[in-house]
Amino acid sequence: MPATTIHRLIVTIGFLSLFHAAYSAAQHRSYLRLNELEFTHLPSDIIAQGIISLFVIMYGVMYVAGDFRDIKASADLENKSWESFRNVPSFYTFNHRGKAFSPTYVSITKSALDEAE
Amino acid sequence: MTKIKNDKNIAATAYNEAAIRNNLAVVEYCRTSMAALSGCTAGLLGLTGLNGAGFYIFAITGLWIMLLLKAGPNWKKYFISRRSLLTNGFFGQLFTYILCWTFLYGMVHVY
Amino acid sequence: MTSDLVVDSQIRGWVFLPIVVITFLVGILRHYISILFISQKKAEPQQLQDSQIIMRSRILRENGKYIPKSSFSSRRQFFNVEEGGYLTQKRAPVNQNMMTDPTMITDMLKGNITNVLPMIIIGGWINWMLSGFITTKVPFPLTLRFKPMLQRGIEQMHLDASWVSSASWYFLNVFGLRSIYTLVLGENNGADQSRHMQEQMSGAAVAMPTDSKVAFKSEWEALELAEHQWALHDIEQLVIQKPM
Amino acid sequence: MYDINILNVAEACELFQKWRENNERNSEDVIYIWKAVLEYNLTKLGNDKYSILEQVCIAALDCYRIDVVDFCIKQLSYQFPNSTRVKKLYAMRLEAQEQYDDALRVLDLIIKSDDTNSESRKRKIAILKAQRKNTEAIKELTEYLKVFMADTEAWQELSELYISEQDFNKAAFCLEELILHNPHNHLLHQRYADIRYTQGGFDNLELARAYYCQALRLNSNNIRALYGLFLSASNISVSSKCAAQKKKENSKIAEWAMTEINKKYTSVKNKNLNIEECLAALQIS
Repeated sequence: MPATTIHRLIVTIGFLSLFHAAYSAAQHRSYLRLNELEFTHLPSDIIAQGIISLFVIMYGVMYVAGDFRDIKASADLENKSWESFRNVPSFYTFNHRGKAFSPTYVSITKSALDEAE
Repeated sequence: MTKIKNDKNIAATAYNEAAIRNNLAVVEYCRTSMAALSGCTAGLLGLTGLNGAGFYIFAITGLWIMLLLKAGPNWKKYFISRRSLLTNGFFGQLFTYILCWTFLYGMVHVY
Repeated sequence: MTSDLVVDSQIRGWVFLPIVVITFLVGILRHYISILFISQKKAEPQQLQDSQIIMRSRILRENGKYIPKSSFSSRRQFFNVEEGGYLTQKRAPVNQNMMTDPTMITDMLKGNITNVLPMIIIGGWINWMLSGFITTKVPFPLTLRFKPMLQRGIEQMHLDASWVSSASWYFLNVFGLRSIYTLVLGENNGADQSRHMQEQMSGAAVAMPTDSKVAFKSEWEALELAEHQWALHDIEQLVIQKPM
Repeated sequence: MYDINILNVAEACELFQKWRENNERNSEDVIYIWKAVLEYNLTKLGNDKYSILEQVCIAALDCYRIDVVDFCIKQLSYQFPNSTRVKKLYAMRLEAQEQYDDALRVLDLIIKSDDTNSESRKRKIAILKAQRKNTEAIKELTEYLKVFMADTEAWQELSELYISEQDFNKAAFCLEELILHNPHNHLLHQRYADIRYTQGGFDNLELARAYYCQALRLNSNNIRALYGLFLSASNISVSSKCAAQKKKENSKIAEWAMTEINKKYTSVKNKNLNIEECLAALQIS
């Protein structure tokens, strides 16, 4: 499954949620400090939010990171034909008969014929 | 008979280098992200000492499970070994984890 | 816990966070600057040929089992024959002295400009502007041995070892953000100096840094010793027996 | 697979990338998609823009659409004014218009400025090929391969040139080189076996049989290798040099290959085809 905008959206939402949890935790700490209370542990909702958003982000990141490829050596050769494998771009030549089909191609002999007429 | 066996081994180890590298890069990316993010979370939760180390192990194991879930039942298609997926780079990302942990801990709990 | 020491929260906004942001942004900046400065290294054809000879000979050793024996030995002959074989040819000694080659010097200079200079400037600037603060505390206990590492710039005997000074925080960031750069910028980025050096050393088509004579000699030996075992010996039986 | 008539920009980019990676020629389709989808969405292409432009440019050369070629070269040279790669494209444009001397002049300039520019050296060889000077092309290519020994593309091209000159021994040598570089590619093994089979003779047929088998082991769907296996094995079994024991083995192999071929054909449900007849038609005698 390729990475989609949905996965990016998931990552973004996760980050926002994580940031919110961090902000809440900081607020909680300053609240405790102002009231001169001893810190024992965070409220459970913040803990839950932190851990859940961690895994939400990781879920998104795993898809953003990319797909796995088959490591069997023959996997991506299985469906290849000799014709496309034999095709070497560095050695393309262009003076084949196909170019007569081009709308911009004017054959020399044809124009010579036209002139002769 | 030994020769045939030998041949079979050769066939079994015929892997596509580029694909292996691609998979490792994906896993590495996930692992680095996981280290950074779990470090942030650990700092956020205000874990200290051994709790933090335990959280790192928890996070890496969680990532391993998630990777296996993503690979699906035929993980053999993508990875040579399931265990090396868990153990490789276990300590490599520890520093990233500690940095993020310290950072978020400082941001949230120290001040 | 933290109750023994209360840190002014102004430090968070003006020292702690800026250090992280500055080191991160400088790393990103360095990445783009090094892209600007990157110079296409021109390899001499001779060096290129040498490296490709080595590569081909190595491949012959590794995958020689897939070609018939006669082909293998003719190739080995071609590489290793006494007179005029590729691996035995006489070669004028290469005097690749670092200092005589002007392009080397400019390359080194460029490397220094992008790598060392920002380190010095930013490090010095941070030392000057932001030193002397206690910034944070590592969330785990540490022994006294770590004190000089983590508390550079504050000489306090009685302070617990897990407190971190601003200068040390900067250095922690310089080294620790490396993997974050790989996340943000992708592999092989210019922000990471150590990786940058590695990249120069390896690379397939890049000219070999060392004297090719030595490499040829060892490759020659390895190829002499290589034994040919045809992998396709009983292949027919294998294929037929295998249920398709 | 996509229907090339209804693509959006992202899909077209993806398809182009796939074709680039697999070296698929598909020049006409490239031009078609370019005209239909991409030409007016240049800004949306992002990072792929320039590689797509290069791809389209080469495809346009292939289809002799000089208008498209000029557009691409203009875009590219605007972005990379001194790039040798763009200059090479310009040389290819001259080449497509059959102005070979001018093209060679441009390529020589590139090589002069950069000794190790393998791409333009290959273009020079391609020009020789286009001029139907195969023997010169072979000579140049061997010179090239003395320096760039690890260039598999060049080895492949050399083998094709040798085949067109019917110098099968040398073509087989090139194929061996390719197999060394890429030992798990069934197509190479099959090709090598093809060449050996074409050469004929008892030893070569045995080699061909072994390599057809290897190709089959790497990819059991290689039908050409199955046919090849059948032909080589049955030829060996009727050969006079063959010992009785071997004859039996080989006819067993041939039989096996034929049943496999039969199985393959029945699975695609082409009932009317008589495999034995087809195989008899393929037989060399």
